[in-house]
Amino acid sequence: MTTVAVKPATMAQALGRALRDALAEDPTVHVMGEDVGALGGVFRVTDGLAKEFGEDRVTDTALAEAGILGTAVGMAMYGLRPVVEMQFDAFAYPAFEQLISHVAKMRNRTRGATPLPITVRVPYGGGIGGVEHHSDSSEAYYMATPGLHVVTPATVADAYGLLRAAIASDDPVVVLEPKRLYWSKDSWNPDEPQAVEPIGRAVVRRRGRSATLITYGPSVPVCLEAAEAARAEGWDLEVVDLRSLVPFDDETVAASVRRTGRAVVVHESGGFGGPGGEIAARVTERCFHHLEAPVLRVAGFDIPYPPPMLERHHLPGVDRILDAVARLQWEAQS
Amino acid sequence: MTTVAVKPATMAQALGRALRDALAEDPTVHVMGEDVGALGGVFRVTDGLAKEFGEDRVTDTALAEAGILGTAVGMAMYGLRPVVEMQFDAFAYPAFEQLISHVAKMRNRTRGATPLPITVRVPYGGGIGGVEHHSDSSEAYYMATPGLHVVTPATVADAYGLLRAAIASDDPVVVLEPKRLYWSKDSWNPDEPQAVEPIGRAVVRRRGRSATLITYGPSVPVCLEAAEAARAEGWDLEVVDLRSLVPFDDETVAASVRRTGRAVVVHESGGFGGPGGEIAARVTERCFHHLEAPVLRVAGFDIPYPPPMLERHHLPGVDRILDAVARLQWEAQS
Amino acid sequence: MTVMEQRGAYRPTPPPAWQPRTDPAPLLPDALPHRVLGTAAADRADPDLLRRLYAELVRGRRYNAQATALTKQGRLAVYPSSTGQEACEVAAALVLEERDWLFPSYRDTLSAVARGLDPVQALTLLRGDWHTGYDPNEHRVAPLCTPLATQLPHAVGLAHAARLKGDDVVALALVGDGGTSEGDFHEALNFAAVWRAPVVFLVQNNGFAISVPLAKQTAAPSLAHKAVGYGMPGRLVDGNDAAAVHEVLGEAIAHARAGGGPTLVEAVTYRMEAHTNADDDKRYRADAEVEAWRAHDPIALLERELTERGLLDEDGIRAVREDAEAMAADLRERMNQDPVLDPMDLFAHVYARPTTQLQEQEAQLRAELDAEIRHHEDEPDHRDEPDHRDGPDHRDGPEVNAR
Amino acid sequence: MTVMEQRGAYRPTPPPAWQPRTDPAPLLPDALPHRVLGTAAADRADPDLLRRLYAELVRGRRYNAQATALTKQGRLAVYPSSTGQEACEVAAALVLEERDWLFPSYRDTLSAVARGLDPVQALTLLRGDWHTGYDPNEHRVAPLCTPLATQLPHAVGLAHAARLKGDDVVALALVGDGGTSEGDFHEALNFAAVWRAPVVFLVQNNGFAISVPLAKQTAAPSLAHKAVGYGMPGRLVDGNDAAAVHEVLGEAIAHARAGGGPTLVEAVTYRMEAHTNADDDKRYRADAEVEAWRAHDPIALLERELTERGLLDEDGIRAVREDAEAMAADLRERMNQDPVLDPMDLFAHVYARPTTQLQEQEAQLRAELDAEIRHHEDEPDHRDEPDHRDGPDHRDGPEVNAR
Ligand SMILES: Cc1ncc(C[n+]2csc(CCOP(=O)(O)OP(=O)(O)O)c2C)c(N)n1
Ligand SMILES: Cc1ncc(C[n+]2csc(CCOP(=O)(O)OP(=O)(O)O)c2C)c(N)n1
Ligand SMILES: [Mg+2]
Ligand SMILES: [Mg+2]
Repeated sequence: MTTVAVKPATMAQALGRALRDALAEDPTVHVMGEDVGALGGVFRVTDGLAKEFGEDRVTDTALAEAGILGTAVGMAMYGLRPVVEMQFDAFAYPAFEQLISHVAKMRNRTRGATPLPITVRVPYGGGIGGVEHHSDSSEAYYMATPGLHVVTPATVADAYGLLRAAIASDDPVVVLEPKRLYWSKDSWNPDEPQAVEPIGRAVVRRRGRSATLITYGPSVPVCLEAAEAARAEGWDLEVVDLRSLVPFDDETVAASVRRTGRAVVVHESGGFGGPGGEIAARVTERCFHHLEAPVLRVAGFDIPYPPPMLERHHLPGVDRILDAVARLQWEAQS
Repeated sequence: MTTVAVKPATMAQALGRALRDALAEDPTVHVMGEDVGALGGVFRVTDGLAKEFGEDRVTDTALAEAGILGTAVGMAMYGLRPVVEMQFDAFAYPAFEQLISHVAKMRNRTRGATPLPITVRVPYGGGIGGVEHHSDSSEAYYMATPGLHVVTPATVADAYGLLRAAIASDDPVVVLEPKRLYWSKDSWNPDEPQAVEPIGRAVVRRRGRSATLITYGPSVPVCLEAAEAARAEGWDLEVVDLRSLVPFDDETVAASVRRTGRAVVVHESGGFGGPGGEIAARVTERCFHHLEAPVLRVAGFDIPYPPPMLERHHLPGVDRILDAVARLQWEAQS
Repeated sequence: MTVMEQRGAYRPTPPPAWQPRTDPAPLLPDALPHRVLGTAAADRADPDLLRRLYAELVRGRRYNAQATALTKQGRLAVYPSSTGQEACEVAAALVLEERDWLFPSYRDTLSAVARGLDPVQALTLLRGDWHTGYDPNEHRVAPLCTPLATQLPHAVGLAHAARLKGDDVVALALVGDGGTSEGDFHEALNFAAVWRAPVVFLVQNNGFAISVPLAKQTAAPSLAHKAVGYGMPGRLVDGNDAAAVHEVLGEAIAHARAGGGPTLVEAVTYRMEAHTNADDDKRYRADAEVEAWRAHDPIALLERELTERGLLDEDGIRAVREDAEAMAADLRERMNQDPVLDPMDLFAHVYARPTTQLQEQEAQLRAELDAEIRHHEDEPDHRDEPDHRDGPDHRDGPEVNAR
Repeated sequence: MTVMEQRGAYRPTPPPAWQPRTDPAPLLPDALPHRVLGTAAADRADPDLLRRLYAELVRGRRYNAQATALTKQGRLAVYPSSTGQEACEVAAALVLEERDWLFPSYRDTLSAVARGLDPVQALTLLRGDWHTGYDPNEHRVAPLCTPLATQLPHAVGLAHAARLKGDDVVALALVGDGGTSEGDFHEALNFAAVWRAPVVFLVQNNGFAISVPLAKQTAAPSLAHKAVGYGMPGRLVDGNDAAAVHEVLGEAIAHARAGGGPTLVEAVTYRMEAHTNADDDKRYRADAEVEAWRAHDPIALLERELTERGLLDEDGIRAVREDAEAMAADLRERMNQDPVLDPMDLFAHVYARPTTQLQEQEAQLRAELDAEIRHHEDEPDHRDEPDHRDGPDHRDGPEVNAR
């Protein structure tokens, strides 16, 4: 927040810069995945890295996600810090067994003898008009897996800070990169990048007194927009950006909800079995007697992600958020 | 419940009987998986079926879970009803991509033209002294995937009824079979098997007035035991067995909690991001003003499943359930 | 005898009872890809077939061009062109009987169209109004498959099911060179061989998986050399020689039909355009390489053969081109109409019957849409706008539609 | 030159620039498995090596018997015996240099022990007091791996990392015949070949994956024939001939060390006991088959060679047996002691630092255990019981410990 804004940068650029700085600072960092080399990745996040660091450090792999993550495990066992790119959310599924049965568990299985400092970058979520299998919100799968850290940036600065923190972490971290924010711009000085953020801290993006919107990743800008729109209805909404789904920052979230007494969890992922249930349950356990209404959830529908022309009906938008806020039993207001 | 009890049967036997009856009644039913033939499966659920129906109907496959489920998809596209066995919970992970990207979505992708009536049997959960990767509670992954039905029996009769319903369903159904209940016995007449249960109905296993224990699968007997023990403390606990996680029977659950005003969700799966969050959140949304205390959760710890000698510390037991019941703010009782 | 009992009767035996292994030689591909056009073998080819292939190649090229143009006009979300690979696409469609099944990958809309699918329906996925735009059962074309290689076990399972039922049905599955690296490729081929399923795998080796060249994908002598490891024959064919692809696939299908089991065919070809309209192939390959392949164009090869042998003249060529133009004009016109969408479809096909939970969500969306309509009616300007008719979303940045 | 640049420079070229493919012949295995014992090749074998192998085989057989006995006594939760496969297990351990890495599957505790691991630590997983009982870095033995074939990409990655660092390290990965059907097998071999990683894959083809015989697992001439599909040599060896396994592995390792890349070795052997103590092999194989293999016992084969050539006499045999008995006695004694467990370990190694959430759960368990202790102290009978010392759980039904 203290950085001098020089020129606007995109989230994709900040992520690329985080990789570059990590590669430059630490010779054990390796970037690998499909098309991360000459092409620079389909989202251009790794643009220029292969040229700068060579193919041994930034490696175009064969097309096999389990193979990519599985070999990364072996590389980490030998002391490297692999940063793996999964090309799209749904294309991380072939690597599921390696992720769940090895990446998440190896430290535990070996009583700490074999930590796996692996970063798994997963572009996720919708809103970019992608055809099927290119817009899944898969965070529920990762959240339900002990041993993984799960982070997701909503700002350009956090994209840099969280990715650096992920790479520096001695534990495996899944970095969920919101696809539709890749080209979002912030005033961010790429030559004085934001300090590395510790993983596990939520942040209040907007202060408010009426109710708390709890959200993360691609839904953060939507919630901020909703909070602005809510002013017309006389609501002063607080917006909490979780940034880290695992570990979960109970303190920041509960403090906000205790203050406001009302909360709505907002995410793109399907509602049923999605992150919102966990979040609502945790908040309720901690803030029950401060709550004027049940914690509500605004989420994607419980359906396979829709085709491009219909996705706007699926994604939580400002209206749906305001509808939920309206249902927070304001009549009960003391 | 109206069946004449002839002799006690185990859950494994009832499951085998369900497969046999389905194979006998419907020539499109096929059973496939690792060791389901001559061996009868490592849990002997398919004992005798290959002999009775031949190798074309009950097929020992090569050792490749994605291949098993993937070929089942093709078989279902041609009009068959494959019943796939995954040998253990963690060994279903290699098939994750086929499950999420095809099995769950095919009907939707094709506007209903290609339904996939596939049953995926997954022995799950712990408590049997299994070494690592043999005791995962993986239900959170399946619950978070629209397009799948997810059921899990807690009684011998339900094992039969739910498996028959799964095979009869035109939608894919994941049948989570609680490993440690395979040898549980009930008075159940195998010659007059329980009618096929419709999928999606919870059942109240024990009536009570003080609080509701919401549970499923392997934790049902534990909750019933806890409810008995609770009588000594003066609590009269109701126990709801969900039976079906997807679809979720909001009606039965909410009706119970509205009556009792207090609830604890109990399951073996890790708490964070597990089914309990969703359940607690749904109940709270529907019963907020009937609740005397927040819905609490008793779950496995948020750790990789422990080794055999330590698993008893991990699994929710009677004491831990009673502790949670004690925390339901009884002082607030009107 | 059941299908399952037909397998070779391997029994674990110690020496001296060891049998020498099956001779692998017949399963290995030739050193160079099989060719027909411009060789003596062309004389044996059926002239009618060659003319049909030619007409479809020309249509196919035109179809690819039209689809790419529609992308530029914003009518398609994305288009992975098969320009340069038409010989494979077309031969794969024409070699099948009606009762057979085709399992295309996401690049193979052309093959689906050549098999008889309505081109508009085939493009539904890429236009974005739904996922699969056709009923797979109608023309026996499985959904265009995006998660790479995952369609291969489907083809095996379907072929196996047909054989169990005693139906004379063969499945032909298409996959790219990159897709051969996925575990599903391995598992599918293995199941097919063990089950002796009537399925043929056609790998279109176009040199690249997006930007990754084959040398980073495999170190094998050829992709067809993978076949012996499953116990099935591997064949190598010039993928730009439509007659050769048709011949090799035809033999493999006949073999499968006769109960001989699966075959792996590698067709050596080249992707002449970028991976999709959203890709920038300048980043990973030289123009000279693309130019070198232009000299081996599948249409030119076949046209030369036909004209040299007097099977095709100027008039014939003109007629074929006119037919292709007509197809393109029709496609253009129909694709220029906005598809009529019903957002309620979102809930219609998740399960056979929507759950109560989905019914609630359906009601919510319906209420929102009603409110939207009321809102529109209040603003007279919008009164004539069709309800719920959404255009493709706004997109920006590179490759957002990369697949 | 970087590691990556050493790959063959495949460029997609149209004909006539096509190169004939690499000659696959050198990559194909021989028709019959390679043997040394009882053949002329045995004369070339190093007598010391043969004697060492012999001693380890006898120890290994004894170790398997002891572990099985411990299972019957309830001291192990489950034991997948490698009886009959000792030649593979032992040769795999002895052929490696200290700096090399071994990647065992769940059946290969013997190999880990032969490499120098404390047998008690190697059995921790199967006793059930923890998962991996040893520090993998100490003897460079990766955790015994249960999810089949998932250890293979690990071996590739480690070997690749070592090569990138310029270290002279080879990885040897073990897998069963059943495991070759998994996608991870395919992906691992492909990565290894593309990267020319110094890794050797040893498939112990023991005829079965639990109950499923090889004929239902593959239709290939042999598993070693899969190698050519990745562009690496495939070798076939008599898996009960310790000298032959050692020789073939040794050559493959030397090849890898010299930068030649990976090799796939298939060892033909047989599992003489049930899959695990919980399995019932009568259900799926005939006694006669097992008996036939007894005539090809790895220990007997080597003993005959050594005695016939005068390299081993009665005294030598006795000394070896006594050593094995001593090992077994020590193992028995140490395994008969209850492991000391700390339930708090459940939280210690989930992350580098426990999250606040885990700290809360830790506190909860600690409180529960304290309450248990207080409860025990109230009942004088239990006062001397060690805290938190749990025995193996009660089990019933077939195969509850099947792996
Ligand atoms: C499982 C999976 N991983 C990644 C992708 C993203 N992706 C789409 S096409 C492609 C390259 C495919 O290459 P190839 O198989 O050679 O087919 P081609 O595009 O050349 O036709 C990739 C990596 C995908 N669709 N599925
Ligand atoms: C991914 C996976 N699927 C299933 C299993 C269950 N399982 C354990 S051992 C085994 C058979 C393994 O056979 P093989 O690879 O030949 O090894 P062997 O037991 O003969 O040593 C199976 C199916 C597993 N451990 N992992
Ligand atoms: Mg390609
Ligand atoms: Mg085996």
